[in-house]
Amino acid sequence: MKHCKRLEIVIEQPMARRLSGLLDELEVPGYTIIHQASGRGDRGTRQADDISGALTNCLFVIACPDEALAGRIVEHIRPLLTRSGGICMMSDAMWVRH
Amino acid sequence: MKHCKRLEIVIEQPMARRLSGLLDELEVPGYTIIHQASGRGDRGTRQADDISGALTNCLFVIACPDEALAGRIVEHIRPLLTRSGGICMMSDAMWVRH
Amino acid sequence: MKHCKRLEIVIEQPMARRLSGLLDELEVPGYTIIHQASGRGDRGTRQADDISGALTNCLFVIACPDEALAGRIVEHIRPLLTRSGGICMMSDAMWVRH
Amino acid sequence: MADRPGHLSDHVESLFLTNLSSPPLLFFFLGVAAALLRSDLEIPAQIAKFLSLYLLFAIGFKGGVSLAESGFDASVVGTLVCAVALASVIPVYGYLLLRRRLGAADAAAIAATYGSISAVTFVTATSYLDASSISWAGHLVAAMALMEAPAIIIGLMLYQMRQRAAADGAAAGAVEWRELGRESLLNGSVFLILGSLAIGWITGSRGMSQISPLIGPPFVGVLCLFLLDMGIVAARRLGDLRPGRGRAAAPLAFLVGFAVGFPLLNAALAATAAWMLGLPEGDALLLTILGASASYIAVPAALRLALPEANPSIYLTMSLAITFPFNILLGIPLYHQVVRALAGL
Amino acid sequence: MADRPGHLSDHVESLFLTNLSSPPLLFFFLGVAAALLRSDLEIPAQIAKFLSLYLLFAIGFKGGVSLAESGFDASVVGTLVCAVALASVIPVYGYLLLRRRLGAADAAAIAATYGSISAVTFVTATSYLDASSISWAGHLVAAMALMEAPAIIIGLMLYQMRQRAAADGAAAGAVEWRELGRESLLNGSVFLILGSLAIGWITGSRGMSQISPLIGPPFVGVLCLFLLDMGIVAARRLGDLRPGRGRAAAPLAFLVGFAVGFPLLNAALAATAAWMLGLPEGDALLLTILGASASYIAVPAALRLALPEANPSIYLTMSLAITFPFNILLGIPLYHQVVRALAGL
Amino acid sequence: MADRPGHLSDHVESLFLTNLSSPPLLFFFLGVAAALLRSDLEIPAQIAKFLSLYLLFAIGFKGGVSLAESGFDASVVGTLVCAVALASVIPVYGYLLLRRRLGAADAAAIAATYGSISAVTFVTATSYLDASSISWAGHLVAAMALMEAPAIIIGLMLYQMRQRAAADGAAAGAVEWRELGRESLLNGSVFLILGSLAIGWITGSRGMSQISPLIGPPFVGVLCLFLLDMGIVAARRLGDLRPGRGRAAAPLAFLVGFAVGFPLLNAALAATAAWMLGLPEGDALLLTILGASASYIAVPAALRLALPEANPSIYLTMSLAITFPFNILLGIPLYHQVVRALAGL
Ligand SMILES: Nc1ncnc2c1ncn2[C@@H]1O[C@H](COP(=O)(O)O)[C@@H](O)[C@H]1O
Ligand SMILES: Nc1ncnc2c1ncn2[C@@H]1O[C@H](COP(=O)(O)O)[C@@H](O)[C@H]1O
Ligand SMILES: Nc1ncnc2c1ncn2[C@@H]1O[C@H](COP(=O)(O)O)[C@@H](O)[C@H]1O
Ligand code: NA
Ligand code: NA
Ligand code: NA
Repeated sequence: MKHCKRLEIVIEQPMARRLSGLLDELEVPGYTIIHQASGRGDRGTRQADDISGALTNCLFVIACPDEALAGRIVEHIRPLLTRSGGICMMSDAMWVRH
Repeated sequence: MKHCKRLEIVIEQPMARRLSGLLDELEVPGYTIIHQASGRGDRGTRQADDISGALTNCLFVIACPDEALAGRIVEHIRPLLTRSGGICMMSDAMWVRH
Repeated sequence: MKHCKRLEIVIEQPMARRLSGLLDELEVPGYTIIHQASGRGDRGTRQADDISGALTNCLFVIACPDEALAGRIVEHIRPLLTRSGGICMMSDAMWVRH
Repeated sequence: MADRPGHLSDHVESLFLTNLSSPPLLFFFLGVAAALLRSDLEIPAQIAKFLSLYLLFAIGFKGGVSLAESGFDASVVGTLVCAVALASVIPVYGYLLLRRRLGAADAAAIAATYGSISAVTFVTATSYLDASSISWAGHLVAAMALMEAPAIIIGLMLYQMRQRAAADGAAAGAVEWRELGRESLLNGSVFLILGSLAIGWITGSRGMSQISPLIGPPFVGVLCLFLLDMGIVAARRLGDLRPGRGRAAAPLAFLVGFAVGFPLLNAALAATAAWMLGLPEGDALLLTILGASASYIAVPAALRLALPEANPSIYLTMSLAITFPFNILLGIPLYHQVVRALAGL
Repeated sequence: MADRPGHLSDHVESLFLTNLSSPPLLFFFLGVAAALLRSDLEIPAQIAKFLSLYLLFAIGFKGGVSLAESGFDASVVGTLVCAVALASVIPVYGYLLLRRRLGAADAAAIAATYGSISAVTFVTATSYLDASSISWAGHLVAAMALMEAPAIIIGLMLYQMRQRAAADGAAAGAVEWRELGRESLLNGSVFLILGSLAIGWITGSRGMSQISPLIGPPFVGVLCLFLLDMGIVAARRLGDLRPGRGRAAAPLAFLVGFAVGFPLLNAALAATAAWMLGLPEGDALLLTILGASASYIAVPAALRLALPEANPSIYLTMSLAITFPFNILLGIPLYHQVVRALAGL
Repeated sequence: MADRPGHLSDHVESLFLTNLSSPPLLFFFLGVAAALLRSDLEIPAQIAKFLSLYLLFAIGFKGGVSLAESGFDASVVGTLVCAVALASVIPVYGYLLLRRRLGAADAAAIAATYGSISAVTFVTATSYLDASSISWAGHLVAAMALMEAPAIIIGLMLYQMRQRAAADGAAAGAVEWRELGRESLLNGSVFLILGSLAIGWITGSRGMSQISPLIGPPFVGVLCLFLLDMGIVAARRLGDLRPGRGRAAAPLAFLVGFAVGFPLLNAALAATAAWMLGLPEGDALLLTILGASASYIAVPAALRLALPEANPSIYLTMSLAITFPFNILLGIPLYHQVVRALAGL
């Protein structure tokens, strides 16, 4: 088992493609995306019932063994969150190497 | 980055509206809900394949910078979990302020 | 509140039934599965848009109060991850007993 | 099927055989086989939900249009009142029967489930009647919608009385009546049936001409796909009833016996009521089906909110995995015989 | 509806009544009622997305086939140019009107939303015309698709000019023009309408004979199910406009007034343009509808990428919860009267 | 297309042109264009899954009904045996060809993929035959279902033999034969085709009269929507074959060449077998298509369980992004010519 940082990002569906593009550029080892999430935040309720996707969230989970990279990811997504809203949480975890 | 508590709650779909109402009353900063989850627990298997929603789970993720509020949330949802089943986990995380 | 280990496993959809069978055999207290996740890893991009399920992920969340059992779970799923790919993360959390 | 003139047993046998060999029921068997053989054949959850909404939308609209044509008269009101009466009486004697072997929560939940109805059993029966071109009146759809709510409310009243009597009210969660009323009356399925009924009634045949290409000819094909999914889900639930799984500690034999016997009892009651009301053959069969059928969509959703102490792997499994298959496979032709026999008296 | 010969008010009244009592609109009302009464009736999200794709696929293909039959001539080109002109002018005077009461971002977003179109309002209008068997030309579908993109681009140009003028370009995020162009032109809905239009045009009536069983007769039924979902979603959004929710700090009365008044202004402009082009009744009504309708699928998706500073609970709620219902309930018959009156001059 | 009497090249050219300009294929192109231009047009995943189930349900039922009419005779059994033989031989010589350039796991996986069939290619071919009103027999659907499983089992037997021979059995995961048998025989798609075939056969034309409004006329329209999704998904996969992505270390040119050449080889083999069996034009073309087509739903699902060492971004991308488009765009008319030429001998 190896120590890693767990990043969890909630952002609106239309921004999903831009965020995964950014993660590809930052050469993160990988990421997992869960779609059609609903929720509430400063910008009001998103019931994931609209067709435009503007009121639908998606959740990114990233396991990042390299702490420095985790910091870089947070710095790069901060402006996205400031513009479009959403949240990002970072916590400690152990990564099962296989 | 600011310390926060990460709350993760799994509860059956019919209770989702009541739980989000409770969270609104408690004035939590926000929450994210993932739908149509399946699973197994004391009450047997929920394959998320029924139309009534009684055998379908949903997962709440809450980032809560205010530890006291996190404690209050746990106290208020405990009776819901006792009656309808499901789980709640609380862990430490860092919240990216933007 | 009781200390527990939080296990998070991402594996491809066709392996979901085998993994839940394995967890049943290990008599884990319970698990929650989120379906139709997309992502990227060593094995390339899985956009969850194919019908065979080979390019679709699912995410298991397990709350495990018994640390020894958590270790046994990790040992048993390691060969699955080595063969089919995916990730497993373990972190500390508090479990709300109800 | 050799139709030697008028020989009862041949005729009865052919009724059962035609029903069992109708495409919708054969696809139900296919679904059961898929689940038992652990094939990974599955209809996605949102599709199954939409197919059920389509069936309710179609049956509600058709009911409304034929209600517009037939209009309201005394006999219609009589049928509606009788239906609501059935949905109120069944939970009472059901609860008394169940209380002897089960806890109060489970007894009240099962009583409410069997007092209510299964829209898809009703829909399958209408397509059975259409196949043998026996007419049925639109107001039966209204009767179906009206039978949904009373059973839940009465089932829970019985539970509350028992709780207060046992003076351990504190232990059992108080039933949120306001929540329960809203949930049972404004449940999605009930709302769609009543809404489609009203719109079918307002727009009448002019509306039907615009909508029927979607809800008319394709109806049986969609029913096949829905029953394929029902077969898969019902067969999977069967596993839940075994004592080892979850907390289904109740005696298995009693539960299975009740899941078949109680619908027969209710069918007899409903058929007699239909006979006394002098309903025509098609309407009598549908009223009997409503009595005999048990809910697995609307009531379980309401019970999880109002009575979470009751274990869904008992009441949901009984109505979905035993009573529903029993009713559509054997019940429909059997009750048809009973209705015919009574008419012959 | 008593049709006393030629008396205007009766005739007008019957137009409104027939529209309001058409099945699609009644199901829209049912959806609104379900949401207001907090029933849990809901159409799954992937189903609602698919029903909208079906409607675009159907209207696009039909437009293409009729375009193949009618062919391209000067008047067609004239209508297309006029449509694009409308979609470019409306955001400009819209932005100027809005800037007096709102921030630049919200003003530009609402201007782009109302300069663009709502495919489902257009589709509902075509089914209104079909119901009273008034013909309409295929190239109107092309006009609809062409009106989507210009409004977004012009709305954002206005925003950029304001930002540069206020020399605080740094604060406001630079608009990614490349991303915006791709998003507005290659948006899923626009791409499907234009693609189906092209394929309908290429395959002509031979293609239509193969596809029409899916997109012809069942069209109105599917429209009913889609408008049921729209009613639910629109009624839910109404709650968002109240100041307390999110950051809708703007004056509520102004927003609601704008959401009804601005479409009327645009309808008058479009109807006059249609009159000057001498378009037949059906085409004139559709062009007016395109002017009067506001986007709630393509533009909001583009704006979230290009202009996230604008608050969707303002522009999305205005177009979805106020303008869309206003247009399909009252707008269509009202604009029909205006078009008729102009034709009578 | 000017049909000067009997001039071969014109006739051939028109065959290709009619195929390429049929609505389903044009919507496939639209999907490819949407993905290449990175439009966000997308069919939700559960809808795409349901459209594929609809196509299997429809082709299975139609096959069963026509099997009931034509019945079983020697020639039918001959075709079925020949189909299973094809599905067993193709993986053997396929594996030997592939082993020269690829690892054992990938070679076995691709061999199994190409030994098996693609139900949607078969379905597209039947709609091609229906469009030019060439009849085809129901038992070909049975042949399709029977060709699914053998290819997987034989492909993996070859892999096991190689592993044991290389005496490093320990390294490679033992193939779970029990799991594999269940997975290949009870795979959802195979189960639905065989089940619908059986039900169509039991209920015959009486059943078809009830189901055909759903599976008959709307079939081509649904096929268009499904191929639109296939175009999007296939074009997206093309990106995966480039060496940089994942571990597709194999030579790209060889893989692309194989994905086009191997189907041609199999088509020749199958067409010759059909000719020797003296099958009529329609049946011969369908048998050839089954030989030439490669699985991208059933086999990949089985391989992920039984042979995870094989890299899906090779075998899934080859069958989905190269062979499937090649077969439906050029293959079908090309094999039709081959079948016609052989018949002319
Ligand atoms: N405190 C929170 N915990 C969990 N999810 C949140 C929280 N705040 C916001 N979100 C999610 O992020 C989305 C956008 O948040 P906001 O930009 O604050 O409106 C919301 O719809 C929620 O899904
Ligand atoms: N230990 C656990 N870890 C993760 N999820 C659980 C656990 N226990 C229960 N769950 C989830 O909570 C739902 C209800 O649990 P229960 O009330 O114990 O039947 C289950 O269907 C699971 O989805
Ligand atoms: N570092 C990571 N963080 C989050 N998810 C990952 C990570 N690596 C892989 N995954 C997930 O696991 C799946 C298979 O990973 P792999 O076997 O590395 O291709 C990917 O499609 C992702 O969904
Ligand atoms: Na009943
Ligand atoms: Na407009
Ligand atoms: Na093949």
